[in-house]
Amino acid sequence: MKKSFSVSTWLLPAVSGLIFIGLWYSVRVVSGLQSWILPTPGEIMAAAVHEHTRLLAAAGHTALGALGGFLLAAILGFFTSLLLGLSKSLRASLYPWLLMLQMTPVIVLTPIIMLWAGPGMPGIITITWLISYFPIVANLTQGLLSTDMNHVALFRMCNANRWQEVLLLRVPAALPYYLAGLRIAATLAPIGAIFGEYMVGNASGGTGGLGFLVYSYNTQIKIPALFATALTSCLLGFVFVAAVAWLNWALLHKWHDSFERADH
Amino acid sequence: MKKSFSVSTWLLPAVSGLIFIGLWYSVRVVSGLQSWILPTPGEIMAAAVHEHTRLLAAAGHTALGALGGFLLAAILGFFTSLLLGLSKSLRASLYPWLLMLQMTPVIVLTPIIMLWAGPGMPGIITITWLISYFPIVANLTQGLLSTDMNHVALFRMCNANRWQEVLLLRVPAALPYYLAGLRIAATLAPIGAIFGEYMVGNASGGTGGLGFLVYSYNTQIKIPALFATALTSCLLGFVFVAAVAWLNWALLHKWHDSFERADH
Amino acid sequence: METVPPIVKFTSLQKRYGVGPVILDAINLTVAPHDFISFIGPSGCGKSTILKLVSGLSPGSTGELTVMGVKPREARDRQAFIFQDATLLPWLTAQLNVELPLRLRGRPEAERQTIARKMLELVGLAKVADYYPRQLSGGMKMRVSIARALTLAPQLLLLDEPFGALDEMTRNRLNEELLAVRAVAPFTALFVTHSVSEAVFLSNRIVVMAANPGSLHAEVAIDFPYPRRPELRGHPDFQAKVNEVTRLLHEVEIPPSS
Amino acid sequence: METVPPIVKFTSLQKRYGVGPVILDAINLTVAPHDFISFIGPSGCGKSTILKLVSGLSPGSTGELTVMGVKPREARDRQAFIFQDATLLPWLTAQLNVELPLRLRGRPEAERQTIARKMLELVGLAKVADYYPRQLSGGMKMRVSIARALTLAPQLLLLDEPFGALDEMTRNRLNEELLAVRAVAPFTALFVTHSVSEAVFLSNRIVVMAANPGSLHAEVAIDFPYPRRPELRGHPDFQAKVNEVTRLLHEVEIPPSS
Amino acid sequence: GQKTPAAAASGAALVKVRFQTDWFPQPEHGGYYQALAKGYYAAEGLDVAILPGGPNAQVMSSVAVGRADLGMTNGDDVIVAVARGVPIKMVAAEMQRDAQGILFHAEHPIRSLQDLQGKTIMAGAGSTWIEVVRQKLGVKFNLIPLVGDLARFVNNPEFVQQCFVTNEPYFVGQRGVSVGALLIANETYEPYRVMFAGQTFLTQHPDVVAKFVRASLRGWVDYLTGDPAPANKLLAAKRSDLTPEFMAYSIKAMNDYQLVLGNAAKGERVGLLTAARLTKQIALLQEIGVLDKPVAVNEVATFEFIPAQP
Ligand SMILES: Nc1ncnc2c1ncn2[C@@H]1O[C@H](COP(=O)(O)OP(=O)(O)OP(=O)(O)O)[C@@H](O)[C@H]1O
Ligand SMILES: Nc1ncnc2c1ncn2[C@@H]1O[C@H](COP(=O)(O)OP(=O)(O)OP(=O)(O)O)[C@@H](O)[C@H]1O
Ligand SMILES: [Mg+2]
Ligand SMILES: [Mg+2]
Repeated sequence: MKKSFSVSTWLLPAVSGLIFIGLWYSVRVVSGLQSWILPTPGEIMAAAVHEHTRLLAAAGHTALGALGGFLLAAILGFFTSLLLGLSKSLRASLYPWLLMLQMTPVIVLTPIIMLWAGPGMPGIITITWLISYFPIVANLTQGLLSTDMNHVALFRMCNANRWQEVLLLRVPAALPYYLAGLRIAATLAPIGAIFGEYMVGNASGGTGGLGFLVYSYNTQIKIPALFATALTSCLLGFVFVAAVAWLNWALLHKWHDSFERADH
Repeated sequence: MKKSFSVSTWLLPAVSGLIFIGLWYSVRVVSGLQSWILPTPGEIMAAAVHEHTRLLAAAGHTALGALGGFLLAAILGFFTSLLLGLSKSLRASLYPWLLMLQMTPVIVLTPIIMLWAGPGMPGIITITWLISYFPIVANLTQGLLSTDMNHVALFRMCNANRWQEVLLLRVPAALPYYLAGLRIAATLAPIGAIFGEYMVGNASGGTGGLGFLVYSYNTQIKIPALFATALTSCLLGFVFVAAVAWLNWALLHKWHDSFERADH
Repeated sequence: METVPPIVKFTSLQKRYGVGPVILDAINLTVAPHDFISFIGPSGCGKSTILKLVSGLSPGSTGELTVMGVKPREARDRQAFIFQDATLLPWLTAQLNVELPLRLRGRPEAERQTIARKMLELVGLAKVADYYPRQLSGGMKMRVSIARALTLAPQLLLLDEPFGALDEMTRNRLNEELLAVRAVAPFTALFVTHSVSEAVFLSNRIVVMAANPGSLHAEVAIDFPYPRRPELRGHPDFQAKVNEVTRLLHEVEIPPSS
Repeated sequence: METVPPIVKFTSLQKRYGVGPVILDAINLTVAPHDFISFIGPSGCGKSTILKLVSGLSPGSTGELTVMGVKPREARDRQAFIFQDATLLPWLTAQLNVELPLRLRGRPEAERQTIARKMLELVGLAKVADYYPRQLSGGMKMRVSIARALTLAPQLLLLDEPFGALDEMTRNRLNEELLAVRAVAPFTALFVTHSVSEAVFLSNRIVVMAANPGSLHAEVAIDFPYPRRPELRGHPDFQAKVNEVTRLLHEVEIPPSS
Repeated sequence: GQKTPAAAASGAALVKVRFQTDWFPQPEHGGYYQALAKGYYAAEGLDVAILPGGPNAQVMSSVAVGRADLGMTNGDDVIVAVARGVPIKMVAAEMQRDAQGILFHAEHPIRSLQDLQGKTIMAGAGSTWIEVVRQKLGVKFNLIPLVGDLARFVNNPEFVQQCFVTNEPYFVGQRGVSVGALLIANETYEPYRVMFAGQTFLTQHPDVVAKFVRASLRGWVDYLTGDPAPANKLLAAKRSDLTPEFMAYSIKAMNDYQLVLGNAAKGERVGLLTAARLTKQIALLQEIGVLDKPVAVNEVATFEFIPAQP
């Protein structure tokens, strides 16, 4: 996290990756599991190569849904948290309903989503949004409330209004919280989109995304290809996580303590 | 959030609840939606009363899975984050694999979970854990890295070892982050358990947990009962969220800026 | 003095934090326009609390306090506060930290930059305008905080040990600059310090406080005319006042029992 | 002095932060056991940086620095540092903050509590042992921080303006207490202050620093014998030393250009 | 959906019709694709869009709210939905009996539903047939929810799960596992798979419904008895994972089990819905408590579009 682009960022995961893959192979050997329960990394890679055109096309489709839902969550989450951070009474009146929205199983909402957002991409984006929205709100709200009271006193003395206090003080101070929320959302977006494809993607030709491939490989018991699909979804997620990590670095490295000072 | 148990904690959500319910009814009237798409709160309550024995039994079952998964996530998440916070190289080697675990669609892992954890409660708890684990890790890790550098300097000067630095400094400083993570996990645990029941559950007599009811009411198009099930799951979630809110208050109110000083 | 309405008026004010012990008791004080009052007293006697009360950041418990005839909070737009800690925003450079109050009042960017730069020059920090707070030394941070408060040209300035972290020469120079600013844009000042000579040099009134509970022990009028020249510090009358205040201070400072 | 190994030895040390400008240049200084050296100089000249170098919190850029014959970091177990900010942990009471270094060294609880209470009494804060930092005044926080550093009975004590936020009497009293502690458990001290008389009262050597880049301008030996009595402050020799250091300080303090 | 077909009906332009299927494109929809490919719809003046479905396809609500004009699904689902006030109505049978079956390993065969006694079955929670087996046949078994995977089945020779007889047996067979499938439909419980239309659409455009049913059934007969290649080509274009072997298997299963064309000996024929069977069906659903109030046959279905005996 600290020096963003150093060797260790690449070398160590690679080494631990080798260990991980070694472990994987030995689990296979020791447990006597078969390929259609736990394929080896080699088998998965072979399947990925073999199926790469389908995987790529599907990843493109899922990426669109994931990106849409993620951006929606990032933006709406930001503004919702502002509202919640702005006043205690807004918080008391809105938070319980937000919690309910988050805690209602998506399947219950699917018919309504189908009806209002429409099936296909709009529905997929809505479901992805629903899944990645709350972590952002919960985090940013906690961040907005955690502002240093001395800084708040400074703003009060400058006669700052509530909006200035939130936008110029609480929001920058809460950025690390927001970014932690975005990081969670980034990992949720691709699986959210896959889930969304499952739930509402079908009604208008849901044979596009990774969600469909998961279904298809599953019924065809093409387990290595199924794991290759999961791997593709992980890679997609990594792109999102990397984007958030970059944003984190860009916004915080100059001043925040999670980045070590030049030399101190 | 601030004064934990004041009137506004109950009064305002109640008022906003009335508004919300009013809006709900008017949506029904204006949009001409019917009961099988969006039942009214009245219909949902009636269904809840009618089905209350099944709902209660199912809620008990789901609560068990949710609690197990939540506790597992809270505990394992804590220790994982310690490892990640302890050293940059551990972080670089473990974080990518954690991300992969989080980003692999659960359906791909289901056969392995069934095999290793077993179906029924163990599998449900595993899936709930999988779903609520990462938000805790992501948050606490960010928190552990955000420690005030001046405090770190203090610990270095006291020749504190890495473990002392983490346990006595970074962990208390990161508590607000951990609690925000727990709050997210608290909302995820019941839906995670419901999802888990659907994936690996095991019911004799069709009365497993809420997950069974969701799918069974859904196939039977008992939509008000379906919403009543969702409501039950929300209520379950509120219990978790309330527990986390209490913990938050107990751990932070004496010293943290998210709780206003006695009078300042 | 009878005709001019007071800038700050304490009437039998008492202060506790929450349900804690009495921190300030029976405070009666009337601050006239253009007073420069220094508060001096033992650590923990309630000097910062007095300023927090005047600023409205902390409410009084019993008694009355008005600032410019209204409640403290309502007079905030005419006050500025230099806190005991520098309280800089870590994500803003020195320059932007100084600009902050102007930004909060919606002043145009060009004006903000000019004023901020002028103030940074005044405190000798123009060279580090682009540094982030974590790159500044303790004294430099405090000076940025002083520059920030001065941008507003307030009617009432609250200063909580602003010069405590500075070396003597910088401190003396800033004392003089402060009086020079005040000559151009007059303000009333409530000033907390631990330096008797600084208090004598700057103020027309010095309030010596006692602790347990905090109360106003004595007041000393310092009637050297303004503008005051640096040479004043060498004058025997100056030394006499310093000695008088020091003596009063020794009266209240019983070594803290425990 | 030739036979005893130095406690701290700077050899042509230069320091930059990252790729920034030179902060300290050509620092050569040998600190003998039981030296009490005060550093005095303009704000931002690098006094805190010197202490950070000795503590190993910040590395030197070129040149050499050894502490008790080894690298600074390796000598940390025999050092204690009083930072310019109080740096208290907000989730611990005053008492627990003071106990912290002992806890980190694994001392038994009973011993910790006794020592911490003694130190809190020394700085006059036994009454607020159960307060959280946010309930303490600025000076009280600094005193907790002093108490904390003294619990360790270090061989080398680094003090960065520990008494800057305190009133004169508390300050004088703590000066005397510090020397009393030192008489019982002798330590070498590197002390940063802006008060010349404090420096003269405490130290056997005073280093006057110049800025831009920070460097050692002159050194003054203060050879009043220890233990030093409060009466020393009234002695004419004392005043002479104060004047000498002040004069040296005026040499280096060109009013900050901008 | 009200706006779509009305205007165009008179002119030369084709009438647009949206038909919602219940799953990803597959041979079980072959008849419709055949009608499309061979121009049977166009010949009736229809421009049919076949909307793919999938898990949770929401076929009935799609049609009910007018996102599609007609749809297809399991017959008893339609009965239940109508009873709950969903404004749809059956217009013809697609299959004389539902294709749902029980998939088992050949070494542990399930010969009748009674054989499920004491077993653990992976099946869709809330499915009607489960209640029938439990209540009418008195068979007790343990239920685990149906997810998309077959790996567990392959892994465990005692595993039993719900399937489509036209579908899963093929894939498991591909893995070298010898399996069998028992069709769930029997004398007691024999639901149709049906085509249905939205109430509004039905009242406003009975002519379009008639044309649609006619062309679809023609497509089905052609698909199952003639050359299925045109439909299979369309299907393969929609889904790259459909192999010719699999499609051939599905077609064979639909014929072997007499799903679509029916058992002539029992008086069944393509598209036929009978009031008698539906009445029996409704009574059964009510008896096992899936329906909480009775519903009349003519609320559930209309028989006017069912072609007369050829
Ligand atoms: N982390 C850092 N990064 C970059 N520059 C720094 C950093 N810390 C200090 N400096 C610079 O080093 C110089 C010396 O700082 P230092 O804190 O040592 O001064 P000081 O003598 O202690 O001043 P004061 O009396 O105001 O505390 C200053 O110019 C400051 O801007
Ligand atoms: N938020 C608070 N809650 C409870 N007690 C407080 C709070 N703030 C200050 N106090 C108490 O009030 C008393 C006065 O504090 P104050 O900060 O006003 O002292 P001060 O005169 O400014 O001291 P110093 O010179 O050390 O800054 C102290 O005893 C302190 O413990
Ligand atoms: Mg104070
Ligand atoms: Mg310093």
